[in-house]
Amino acid sequence: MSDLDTFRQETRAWLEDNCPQAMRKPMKGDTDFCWGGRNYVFQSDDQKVWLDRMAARGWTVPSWPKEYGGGGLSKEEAKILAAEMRRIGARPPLLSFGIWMLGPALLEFGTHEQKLHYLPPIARGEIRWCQGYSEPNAGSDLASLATKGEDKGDHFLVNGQKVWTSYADQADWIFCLVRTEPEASKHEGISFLLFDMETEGVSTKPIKLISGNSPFCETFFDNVKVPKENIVGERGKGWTIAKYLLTHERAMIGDQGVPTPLNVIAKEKLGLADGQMEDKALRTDVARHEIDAAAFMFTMERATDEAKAGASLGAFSSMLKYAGTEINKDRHEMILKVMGSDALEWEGQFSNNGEVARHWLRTKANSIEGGTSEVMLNIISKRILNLPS
Amino acid sequence: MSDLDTFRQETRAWLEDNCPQAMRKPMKGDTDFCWGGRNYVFQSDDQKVWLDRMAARGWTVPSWPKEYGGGGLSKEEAKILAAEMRRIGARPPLLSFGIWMLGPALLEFGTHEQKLHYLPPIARGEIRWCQGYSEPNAGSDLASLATKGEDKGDHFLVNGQKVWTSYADQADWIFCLVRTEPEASKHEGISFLLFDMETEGVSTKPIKLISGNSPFCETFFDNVKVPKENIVGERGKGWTIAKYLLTHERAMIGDQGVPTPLNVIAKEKLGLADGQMEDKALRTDVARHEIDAAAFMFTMERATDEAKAGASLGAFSSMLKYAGTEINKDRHEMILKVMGSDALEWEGQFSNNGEVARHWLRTKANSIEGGTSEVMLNIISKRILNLPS
Amino acid sequence: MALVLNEEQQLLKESADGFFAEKAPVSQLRKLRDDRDETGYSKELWSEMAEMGFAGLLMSEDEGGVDFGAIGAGIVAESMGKNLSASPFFASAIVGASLIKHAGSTAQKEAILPAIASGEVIVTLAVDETGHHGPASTTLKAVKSSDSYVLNGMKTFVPDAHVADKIIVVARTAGEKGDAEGLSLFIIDKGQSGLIIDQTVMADSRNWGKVTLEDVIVSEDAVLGTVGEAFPVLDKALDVGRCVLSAELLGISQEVLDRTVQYLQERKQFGTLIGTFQGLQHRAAHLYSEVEILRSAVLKALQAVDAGTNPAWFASLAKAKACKVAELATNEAIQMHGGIGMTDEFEIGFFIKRARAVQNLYGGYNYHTDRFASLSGY
Amino acid sequence: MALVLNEEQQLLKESADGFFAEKAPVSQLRKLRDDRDETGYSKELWSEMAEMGFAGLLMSEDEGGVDFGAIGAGIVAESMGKNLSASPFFASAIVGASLIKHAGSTAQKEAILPAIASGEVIVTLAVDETGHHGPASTTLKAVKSSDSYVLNGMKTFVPDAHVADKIIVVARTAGEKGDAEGLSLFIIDKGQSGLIIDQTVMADSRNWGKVTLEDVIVSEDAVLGTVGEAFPVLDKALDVGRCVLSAELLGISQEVLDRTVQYLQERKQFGTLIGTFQGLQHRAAHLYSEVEILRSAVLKALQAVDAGTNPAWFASLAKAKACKVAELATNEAIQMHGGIGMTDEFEIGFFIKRARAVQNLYGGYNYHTDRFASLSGY
Repeated sequence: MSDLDTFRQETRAWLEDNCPQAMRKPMKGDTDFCWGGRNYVFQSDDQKVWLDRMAARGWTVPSWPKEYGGGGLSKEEAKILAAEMRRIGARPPLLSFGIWMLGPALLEFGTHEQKLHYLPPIARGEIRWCQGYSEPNAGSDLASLATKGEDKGDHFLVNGQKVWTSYADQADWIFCLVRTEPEASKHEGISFLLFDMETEGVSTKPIKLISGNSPFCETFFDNVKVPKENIVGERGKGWTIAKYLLTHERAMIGDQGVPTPLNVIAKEKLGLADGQMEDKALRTDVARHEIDAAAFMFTMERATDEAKAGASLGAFSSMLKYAGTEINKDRHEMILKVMGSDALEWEGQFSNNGEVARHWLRTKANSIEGGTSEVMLNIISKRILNLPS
Repeated sequence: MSDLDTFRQETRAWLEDNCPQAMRKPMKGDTDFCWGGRNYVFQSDDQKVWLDRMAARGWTVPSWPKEYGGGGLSKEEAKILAAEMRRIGARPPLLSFGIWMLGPALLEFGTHEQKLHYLPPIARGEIRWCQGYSEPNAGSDLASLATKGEDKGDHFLVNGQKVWTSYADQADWIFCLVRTEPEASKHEGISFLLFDMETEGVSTKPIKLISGNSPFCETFFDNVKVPKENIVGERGKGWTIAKYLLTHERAMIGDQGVPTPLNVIAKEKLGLADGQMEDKALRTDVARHEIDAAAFMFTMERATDEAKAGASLGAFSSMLKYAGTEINKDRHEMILKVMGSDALEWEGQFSNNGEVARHWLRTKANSIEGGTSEVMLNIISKRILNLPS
Repeated sequence: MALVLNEEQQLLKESADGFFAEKAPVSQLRKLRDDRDETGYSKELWSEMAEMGFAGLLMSEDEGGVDFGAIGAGIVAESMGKNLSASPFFASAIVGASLIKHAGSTAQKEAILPAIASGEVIVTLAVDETGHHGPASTTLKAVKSSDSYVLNGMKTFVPDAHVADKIIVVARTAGEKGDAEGLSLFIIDKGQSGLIIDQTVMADSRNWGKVTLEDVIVSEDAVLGTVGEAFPVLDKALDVGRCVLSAELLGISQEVLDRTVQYLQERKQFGTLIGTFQGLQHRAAHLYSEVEILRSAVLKALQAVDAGTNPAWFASLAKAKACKVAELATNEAIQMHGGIGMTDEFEIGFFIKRARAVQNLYGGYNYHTDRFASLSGY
Repeated sequence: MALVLNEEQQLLKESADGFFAEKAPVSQLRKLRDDRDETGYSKELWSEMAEMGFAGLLMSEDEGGVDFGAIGAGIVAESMGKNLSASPFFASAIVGASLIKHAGSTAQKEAILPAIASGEVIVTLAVDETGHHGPASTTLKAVKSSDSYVLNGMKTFVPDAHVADKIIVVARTAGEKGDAEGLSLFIIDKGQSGLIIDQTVMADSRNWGKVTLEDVIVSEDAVLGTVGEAFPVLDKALDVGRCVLSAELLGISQEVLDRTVQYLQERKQFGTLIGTFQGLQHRAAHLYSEVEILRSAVLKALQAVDAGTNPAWFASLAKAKACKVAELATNEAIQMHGGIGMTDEFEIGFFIKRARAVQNLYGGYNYHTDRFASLSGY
């Protein structure tokens, strides 16, 4: 038996023994996610047990090195772990911007000390991070950043405002783009700083969205002192890290996982007559959507396989972000068509407090956050098609 | 009985007596059109008789003044004549660029002498005109015109090249944009000249299109002498006339008349089952197209009625041109879908020598000629929506 | 008829535009929502609307109205679409009034039409039973028992249900689900025993309700029109409604286009006004073109109603086109506004939510495309 | 299986791209058209293709082929799409070969497969009888009479009909038009009495024909597969064909995109390169995205064929997507080229004409959307 087979057997047995039954049920909404952090209130004992057990093995971040709190698994092993978790329907023990965003950035650009300091608390779900990129006058245009960090010898004095900081009101630390070299050109002069949200001078204000939810904040910095060692990478080169992470984020936003097929929702809602959906126009539109959606999923698969084969994704991730978010928006417009007026209920048991409508509205931001569709098309046009500017 | 009722009765009686039976059958293709001109070969005696009789009454151009060869009809009378001709299926006795384009320009900008000289032969179908606007490096961008007319005292010496001159190889005269004031700014310095295509130095070369037909030419001017009195309007102000005519042309290209409804073609080709088209996706697409097409026709109607009520069309004609040509292209893609592979036949009796496919290909130029769709969108954006440049 | 507004209609338009912009702008709807207002509309506004004659546009002067016809109703609905003004206008003055006018006995007309026109009485129609429109799919039963009827069943997506004084209920007195035959209309008064109304909070923050009838007993006087033959008159009133809803969608589309264009003229990004980007210019220009085309379809349909011919083909054409254009317009508006369009503080979100509700009411894009094809004979 | 080409396939791709660009570019098709060439393809090219192994991609080495499977066939078809290379490749080496492979007797396989692979024998399939694809709609009749069959009927849109040595005819031996049951396949040799072939000049200037059978009498040996049960094996061979046609449409789409992008980089208007206009940039970028997504769908479908599972769902997905993308790509290419794209001298017109023919063959966008929905269980 190969090592991988052994690994699979052992993993399966361990999961069987250690994953609480309650953690094997599908998550119903945002409140079932485990985000961790200093102030996180676990929804259940099972949720905490599951996080602690997984974190102890480093399996909240299976492929990070062991010394930084990870599982040290090879790609093949990580794939087996994911498959075995899927097999029993195990929930992810922890979701966080630390895992998705800051972790990869630190692993690529951080010093050994920074990795040792910051990564293990992320892996254990002890510190929750938020991202401070966008500003009121620099949405898609990060080069116009105005938040400044004045050099005060051993620290930067940070002043300015961020917007669209996800869950900033619940986060412990922020990774943040700050202009530290006022003389440098637009893209130069930005540094990538880390600091505690409890530092004096930091305040947040939730933004209510059209979905009725408030996953984002405005975040204000008023003479916030940030020690100089809290800089990641070179001073003034934060743009490089931001770009790296945006590419990373785009590939991730494009990849929304495999949602319930539209036709399943349609069949459940409308039933079939003689083996076919009765509303033929809707049937055609569902099929047209599913063809586009499946072809896009194959493209995600191809991109992954090409990356494995050594190809560099580069600007291709912008295409994935563009196409993936547009298809997801279309999917939710289709769900509205499938469900009719029922989809528009906003409150009440029947509609699970308007989940369908709120989710539909939430998807409208897909093609805005992490670089708008228009910015993605600009990138494709310039970097892939080499069209002149 | 009102004057208009009398006019209707008399017109009906006259048409009944004078329109040959053969001229009451639908035209099958371009060859059935009567274009007139010095070298025109009539397709039949009836065609010539019909032209002569109508021209004698000025009814080839019913609303032009009588002194210039027109019928001198009021708008209401012209409408009645058109309705009565439609009633018996009478073909237009004459189609020409002289009627559509040069005539209106002369009526608006020409001198009395020019009108007297040029308009009656147009009305009688004796002189066939072509239009010389586009150049190889000035397609949508007429301001880049390079054809120049050097001032030689009593004449201009014209040198340069035009492209997309419709039927230039069959036309007798050309109305042509020529740069006569080399020092003036781009839009200034262009004059609107008229000259005989038999003048020494004029040559033409038909352009074969993807439809297999050659309705356009490249036209070359090599030291062509054009008398100065052949200028229309002010010297250097030809741009004003060209713009006037483009607006005119756009409204006309948008208005393609009422073609056979798509659903009639579909029913003829595919039949019905239980009162419905059997291919439900096609049925839906046909209906979606017809809704768009009908709503557009209503918009043409509204524009006409608003113009009658005294409103100025202005840049609205660019919208009509844009929407009308895009819908017409869609219509022909739909015809391909309705007819399947039969639509792609290119030669042979069965397909009337590939009429369907050739017509489909011809429509691709709708959104290019007379200002591309992109130029129309620029105009809407700037002149109607006042978006900044 | 020329496809333009005449002078009188033009004046009505100006007066309606001014009225709603001043008296019932989006902020009023926001306040009703945030206050969780029990009635869900401003009674004061509704009185003023009635005084302006807006509640009696479809009624003749004899019936207490101002006789502006469907075109007048469309003009007012377009203004209300631009401002998202909440009121029982559509339920009562359009659909309720149309049904009474076309199906009512002389006594019913005399009793109800002037009361609708004066704003004193609010009438609504309860037709659909699932999330998808379909009058012929009615299953709510009315069973005759000597000289009365007993009604049992459920209705959903009923506009202004919880504030209506009278609910016109579509019931099946014969036949099966799917049959156009066998439908009847009953006028049920508020407070009637067995009539249960559940207000539903929907995305557009307007008044909607579910109506349940449990052994509701009514006399024969409650019947509106001929028993078992309601479908034609119902469909005709629905068509009037569909045309007016198309006008509301036109108003919404026009307004979000105008707001988007203004935003493009003012917002800077990458150091330049985003309105200079040709990618956005072309999309805005295309949207302009679609809105203008919709305007023609809506006016044509409203004219067809007033001309007294069967407006079904025009109504389905207009509603289908309106659904398509409104969906494009609201989606483009959100996208072109970027992040700010996603915030509740900004008003664009109110428009997209209202648009989808109006799109759904009395049949969306697919419903009317299908109906258009059938009415066109294929 | 990883969704990428392996090294061997990558080499095949490079060799095919080089081969067709050199030996059979668009100018060759133009010459065949302008010369009104009787055969409609270059026999020399076809011999060279056979030498390269391109005629035996689907056959094992025992069968005289090179065993590159459907993926190999797709790679070659994509190159041919880019260059619009004319040859009996699709009719004979793909569809003809697949049918013989899956339905043929040992004797038939031994006799025909090596001959196809060597390019000596050209086989084609005659299936459709109207402008719309539909194998089950077959009405061409084969009536058994002692130990022979008599065939009567008409087929249209048959690729390479007039140059084929053998035509596989789908005939109805039982049942009614519309039944999948009761179909049978017959191999009819060129020159057979009663077999009439009319070459049809079509928009794409390639080889198409109508085939009429008037009392064509064949022996039982002419039957391919099991009498009355041809549908499954026919549909499977058609699916291989549909996947390969999707690859050709991918090649066409990629090529017109590349040519359009190049034009945008070079053409000046209003004093500036038109490639700087954001309106065009965004459309080109969107098209790029669609072509990349199509590439994945095509590769996935070809892999499904080679994996030996039923590829129907993947084949319909790929063909539907290919039809949609190719239509968009060719229309955008013409529009962005402006006037010059309309001229016959320029090559873009050849691509749009070929694209529509390939879109139609064996089912277009709607056919495969419908089939995809049915195969998905709705």
